[in-house]
Amino acid sequence: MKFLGKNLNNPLVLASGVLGNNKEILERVHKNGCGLVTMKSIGPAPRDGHKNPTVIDLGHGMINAVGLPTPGYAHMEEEWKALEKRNFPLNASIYGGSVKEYQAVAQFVTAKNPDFIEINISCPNSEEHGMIFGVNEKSAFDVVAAVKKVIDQPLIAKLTPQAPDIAKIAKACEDAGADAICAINTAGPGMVIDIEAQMPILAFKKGGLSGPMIKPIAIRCVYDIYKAVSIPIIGLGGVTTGEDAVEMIMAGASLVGIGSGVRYRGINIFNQVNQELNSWLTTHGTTLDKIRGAAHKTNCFQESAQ
Amino acid sequence: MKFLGKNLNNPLVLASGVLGNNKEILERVHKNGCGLVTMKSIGPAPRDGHKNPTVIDLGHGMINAVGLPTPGYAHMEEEWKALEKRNFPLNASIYGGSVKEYQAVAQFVTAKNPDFIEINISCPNSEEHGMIFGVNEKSAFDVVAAVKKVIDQPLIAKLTPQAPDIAKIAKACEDAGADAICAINTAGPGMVIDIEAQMPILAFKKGGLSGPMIKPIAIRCVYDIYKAVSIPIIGLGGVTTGEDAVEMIMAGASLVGIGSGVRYRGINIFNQVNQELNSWLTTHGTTLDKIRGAAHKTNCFQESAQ
Amino acid sequence: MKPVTDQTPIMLKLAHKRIDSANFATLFFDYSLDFKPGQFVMIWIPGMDEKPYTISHHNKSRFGITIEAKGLFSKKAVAMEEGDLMGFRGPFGNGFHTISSSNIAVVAGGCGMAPLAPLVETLDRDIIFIHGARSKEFLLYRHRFDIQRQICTDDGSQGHKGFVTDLLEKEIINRKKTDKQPLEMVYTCGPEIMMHRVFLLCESFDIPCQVSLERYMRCGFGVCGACVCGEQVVCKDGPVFDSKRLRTMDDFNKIALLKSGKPVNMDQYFSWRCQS
Amino acid sequence: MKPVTDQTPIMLKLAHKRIDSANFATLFFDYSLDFKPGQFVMIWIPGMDEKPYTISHHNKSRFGITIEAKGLFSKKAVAMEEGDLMGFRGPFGNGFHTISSSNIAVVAGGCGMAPLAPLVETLDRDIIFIHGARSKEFLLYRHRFDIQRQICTDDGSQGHKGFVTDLLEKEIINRKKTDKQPLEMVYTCGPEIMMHRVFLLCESFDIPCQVSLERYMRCGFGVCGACVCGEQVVCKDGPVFDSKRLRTMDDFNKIALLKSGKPVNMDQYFSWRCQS
Ligand SMILES: Cc1cc2nc3c(=O)[nH]c(=O)nc-3n(C[C@H](O)[C@H](O)[C@H](O)COP(=O)(O)OP(=O)(O)OC[C@H]3O[C@@H](n4cnc5c(N)ncnc54)[C@H](O)[C@@H]3O)c2cc1C
Ligand SMILES: Cc1cc2nc3c(=O)[nH]c(=O)nc-3n(C[C@H](O)[C@H](O)[C@H](O)COP(=O)(O)OP(=O)(O)OC[C@H]3O[C@@H](n4cnc5c(N)ncnc54)[C@H](O)[C@@H]3O)c2cc1C
Ligand SMILES: Cc1cc2nc3c(=O)[nH]c(=O)nc-3n(C[C@H](O)[C@H](O)[C@H](O)COP(=O)(O)O)c2cc1C
Ligand SMILES: Cc1cc2nc3c(=O)[nH]c(=O)nc-3n(C[C@H](O)[C@H](O)[C@H](O)COP(=O)(O)O)c2cc1C
Ligand code: FES
Ligand code: FES
Repeated sequence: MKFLGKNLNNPLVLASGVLGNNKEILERVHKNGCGLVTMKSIGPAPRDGHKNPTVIDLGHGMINAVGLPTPGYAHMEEEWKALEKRNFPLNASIYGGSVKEYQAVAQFVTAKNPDFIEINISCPNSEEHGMIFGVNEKSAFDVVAAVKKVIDQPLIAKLTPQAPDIAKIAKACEDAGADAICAINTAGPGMVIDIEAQMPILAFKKGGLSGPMIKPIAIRCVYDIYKAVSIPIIGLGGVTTGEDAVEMIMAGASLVGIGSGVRYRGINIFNQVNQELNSWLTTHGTTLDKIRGAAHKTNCFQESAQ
Repeated sequence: MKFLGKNLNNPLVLASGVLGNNKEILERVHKNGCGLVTMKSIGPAPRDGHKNPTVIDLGHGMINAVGLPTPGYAHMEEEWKALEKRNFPLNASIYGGSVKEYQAVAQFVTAKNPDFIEINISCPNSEEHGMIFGVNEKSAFDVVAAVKKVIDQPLIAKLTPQAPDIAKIAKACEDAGADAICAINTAGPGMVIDIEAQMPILAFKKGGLSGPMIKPIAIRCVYDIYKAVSIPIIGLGGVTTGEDAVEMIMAGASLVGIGSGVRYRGINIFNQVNQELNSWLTTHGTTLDKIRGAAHKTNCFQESAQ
Repeated sequence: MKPVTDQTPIMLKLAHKRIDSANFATLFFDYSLDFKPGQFVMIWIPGMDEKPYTISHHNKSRFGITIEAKGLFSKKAVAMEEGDLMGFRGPFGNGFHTISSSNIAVVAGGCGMAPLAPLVETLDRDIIFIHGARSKEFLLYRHRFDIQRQICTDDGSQGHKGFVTDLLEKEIINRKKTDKQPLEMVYTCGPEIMMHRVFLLCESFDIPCQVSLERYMRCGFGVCGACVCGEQVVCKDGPVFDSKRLRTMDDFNKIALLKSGKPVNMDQYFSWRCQS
Repeated sequence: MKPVTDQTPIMLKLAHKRIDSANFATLFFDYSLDFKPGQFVMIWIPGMDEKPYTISHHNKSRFGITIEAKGLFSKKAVAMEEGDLMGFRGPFGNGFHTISSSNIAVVAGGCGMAPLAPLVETLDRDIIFIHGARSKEFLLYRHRFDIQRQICTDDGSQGHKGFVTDLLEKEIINRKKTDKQPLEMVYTCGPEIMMHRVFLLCESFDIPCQVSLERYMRCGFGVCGACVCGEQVVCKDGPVFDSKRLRTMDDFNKIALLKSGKPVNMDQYFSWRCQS
């Protein structure tokens, strides 16, 4: 299939921050049935991230505050050298604390020629007192427009469900030149307190929620964004089965991302979801293109009932 | 125990919109171990709410879009007559679509002398293009201040986690004269699509999330609010066990609400949670007052680790 | 197939539709449902609404529901065609508490036969089985049982002209006179006013009974409070209530909540239900 | 007690602390853990950090971990007092694949004895058991086994002065010479450079081996990617890897990721680990 002019084996995407720490593991994920793999978000300066505990499974999903660890864009020559000779499509995720920082990272990364550049706008905006870029239309517009200017690859804007109206943010990104939307980043934030320790479990105290429990939020976001924009959407959040992927596509997604699902079904989840998705399509005699956005159509009953 | 000057048998609260549809069931919930029962939110005009499906269980929580059905404040004389002779403390929840409407409902309800009046500020503000009152500091302040002026009972402001910074909203409510905060209303919103029907399951399409899956969000909100205000907090969201209640109290709650939990353990959940809570306190040789906000204290390790 | 059916709906194809009469149809679905007589499911017609219906037929691989075409939803339901998809959540509710005895009466009024039919199939063959309806056309399942039925209709178009309570009272008194063993349980379902009369009759003769109530429902699992009848939650504590419980339920045959939550008397409740 | 231990941590009281030597202590906890030799748990000291540790002792009601006091965290851990609470998630990882044979060698280096000890307890009594350490003081569990150990130390303070590989090679060659059956499996844990040498030695004699790797970890369950070694996820695919897998792992004894995700050579990795 084609996505923004590139060929992908299938509509599945590895979520940023999950496994994507080196070329070999990205390749393995690709071999296990993932159409497009995303690297761990690359930031402006070396960062260790938070102390542990950083990632905790809650059974119906997980909570994490890894804290955006990164070698820093300027210190990744070897990784990029290895990735030059890759035989799989690559999505490079970037972040920054200011528009300038996003631009600096983007300028560097674009020269390494990934297939797509995804900008993670769920980071605190240092110029606006820690307000997250992605909860504000103006700052989302500004950062997308600034990055778009300096890169050669299609730009994917990755949004946070913490925005009061994610559809408006998506529209601002589209207006600023984004070629696709990726939704959603982690929900919440949440906190889990251990009552014996009398303390939040995560060292950073609060963390983002992911996995099955956030699927209804992700579906709602993709549904709203689909109504608001005409660029394609990577639907992400809580997908673990082929049926979940169908649901995401019916909400309006063109590609379907998987992150936490790796915890529940292993790396082979990509092959499994592809197989389940394809067998669902076959059983129902339909195609991805036909079901995309299907949940937006009203049917005869709806009209008579209103 | 005392709460805002009233005696309660225990720290548990029945969440608004759960069961509280008549005096008899409120009394039964009280008899089953609930310290304070909250009525279904009373609105300005008769309203049927949405068509079904309105409430769906998702296993690790539920999604609902009941649509605030209400007989309308002016049409509830018989209910109030029955409630006059009650032998349990009563929290009356109210809502409106404008500051004027909130005031009108409040004026009527205060005359019926419930023990507390809770204002549900998770409703769309008709004056501000459907923006929810509770996501904006100014509109939250305005509605609390206006209601406070016309009522004789302590005012509890019930907040939505959809606010970008719930602690700021809580502070605005405190500044406007709120006597307590209740957090949280449902999270999300979310959407669940049935892939065979190719349609959102809820008739209203989107709905609020509640139950165990939102507990981390509720805990984070209560934790943040506890830091920001000095009035007491009713912690609510995903509580189903005594341990959950302990967690809520350690985050900073004075009382602990239960709504969806009734699905998972029946009406007797209140007795069960009380018993579990008390036995936890006994085993640990501590009291509610001692553990309240405990998760905010740093310990020796934390200092050495930073 | 999903193992859990009381969460998000499962969509099932209408396997077979049987027209029972001008007003009734029974819809069959091929699905192995965990079930106890008296329980109900929430039926979803996507894009339209979702309503509670009793399971009227049940075996290991198939279940059926019998619907009276009254309003918008039930008319749409009986108009569904084989192969069409409908959503199901459930089963919900407590179901009938069965006792092993042959001194039992089952009293069905109209569509109230639906929940009672699978119950009757689990009971002794020599129970008392009374069946009433507005008229002949509303008598369900004519050939379903190998148990003898005592029929009555409001208009006398079949059987006794009059109420089911006439027949029940006669049976009770007859047993007294002939020194037969008294009834040990009366199961009943039908219009609430009928069930109330059955209840009062049983009370006056000290016979325990079980009735199946109906209220407007939303969640079906005891959370939303739409269906409360006094302090009882009909979807969860019921829909079946026994005499002991009924004695404490002031709202039985008196008060029901409208969709808005407004409590009204039964007349108003039914006239609201007739609006559409 | 919570049935699931690999989600949020369970807090356990330190039941007993045994000082093994100047640098080692073993902490015991009364909890019935599902466990396979070679698996590890994430240990949380609230307010401080959370790190992976192998289970070194295990029975139905108690388990133990042996910790070398090196840095801030491990020093704090061995300083814990009986009754203090620590958090546990796990066990994680694959554990050793055991075979039933007596032609087995177990090669432990320093603290690498920790995961091997419960393995040895499940093996034949006449296996080859080689144990090396920097010096006498670093030799763990002197009186634990009824199996004979061949000891070596870097400084010659006990046993052979030299490396574990010297003893292993001697054993392999000796078996060849004396027509004894060749080794069918070598299990090893210790510094990565030592394990790599054991692996190369085994390769040259066509003996399969299993090694237990160590990387910086966050989640412990194969999601965050912190612990990748080439295309292998150490916390989930490992920590135990067999020869077949090791042959494909270019990063074995070469590359490890720092906390930031930066890949560095093993020297840099260890000097980073020494910073605190
Ligand atoms: C636990 C339970 C089990 C049920 N089982 C069945 C069943 O097996 N078969 C079945 O046909 N229905 C059953 N019902 C009723 C069903 O849920 C619907 O209310 C009914 O089908 C009418 O729906 P409608 O939308 O078509 O009618 P509406 O549009 O709501 O109303 C139109 C007409 O229906 C009549 N009506 C509607 N509801 C009621 C009521 N509650 N009591 C008396 N009259 C009413 C009105 O008098 C009017 O004639 C059950 C209800 C409950 C609560
Ligand atoms: C799967 C697994 C199982 C483990 N099992 C055990 C165990 O059973 N017992 C045990 O004591 N430790 C074990 N570790 C190591 C443990 O997790 C910590 O890394 C170790 O205790 C050091 O932590 P620290 O914070 O005290 O030291 P740091 O402050 O991180 O580092 C200070 C000192 O520790 C040394 N050091 C730290 N980490 C390593 C390393 N990975 N390799 C070599 N040297 C290192 C440094 O060379 C330096 O001397 C295991 C690690 C993994 C991944
Ligand atoms: C451990 C972990 C680390 C993550 N790190 C990043 C990151 O660096 N950049 C980013 O854009 N998203 C990050 N995410 C968010 C995921 O990419 C994804 O948006 C989210 O987890 C929802 O998808 P899921 O439910 O399939 O996990 C991370 C998620 C997890 C669980
Ligand atoms: C079916 C349902 C109806 C609700 N109706 C109301 C309401 O009318 N007013 C209100 O303030 N909150 C309402 N809520 C929100 C609850 O009071 C509560 O804030 C939320 O469900 C979180 O608590 P829980 O996880 O314990 O259910 C409703 C929740 C549910 C599940
Ligand atoms: S239908 Fe919701 S409580 Fe009965
Ligand atoms: S520690 Fe997270 S993947 Fe291994």
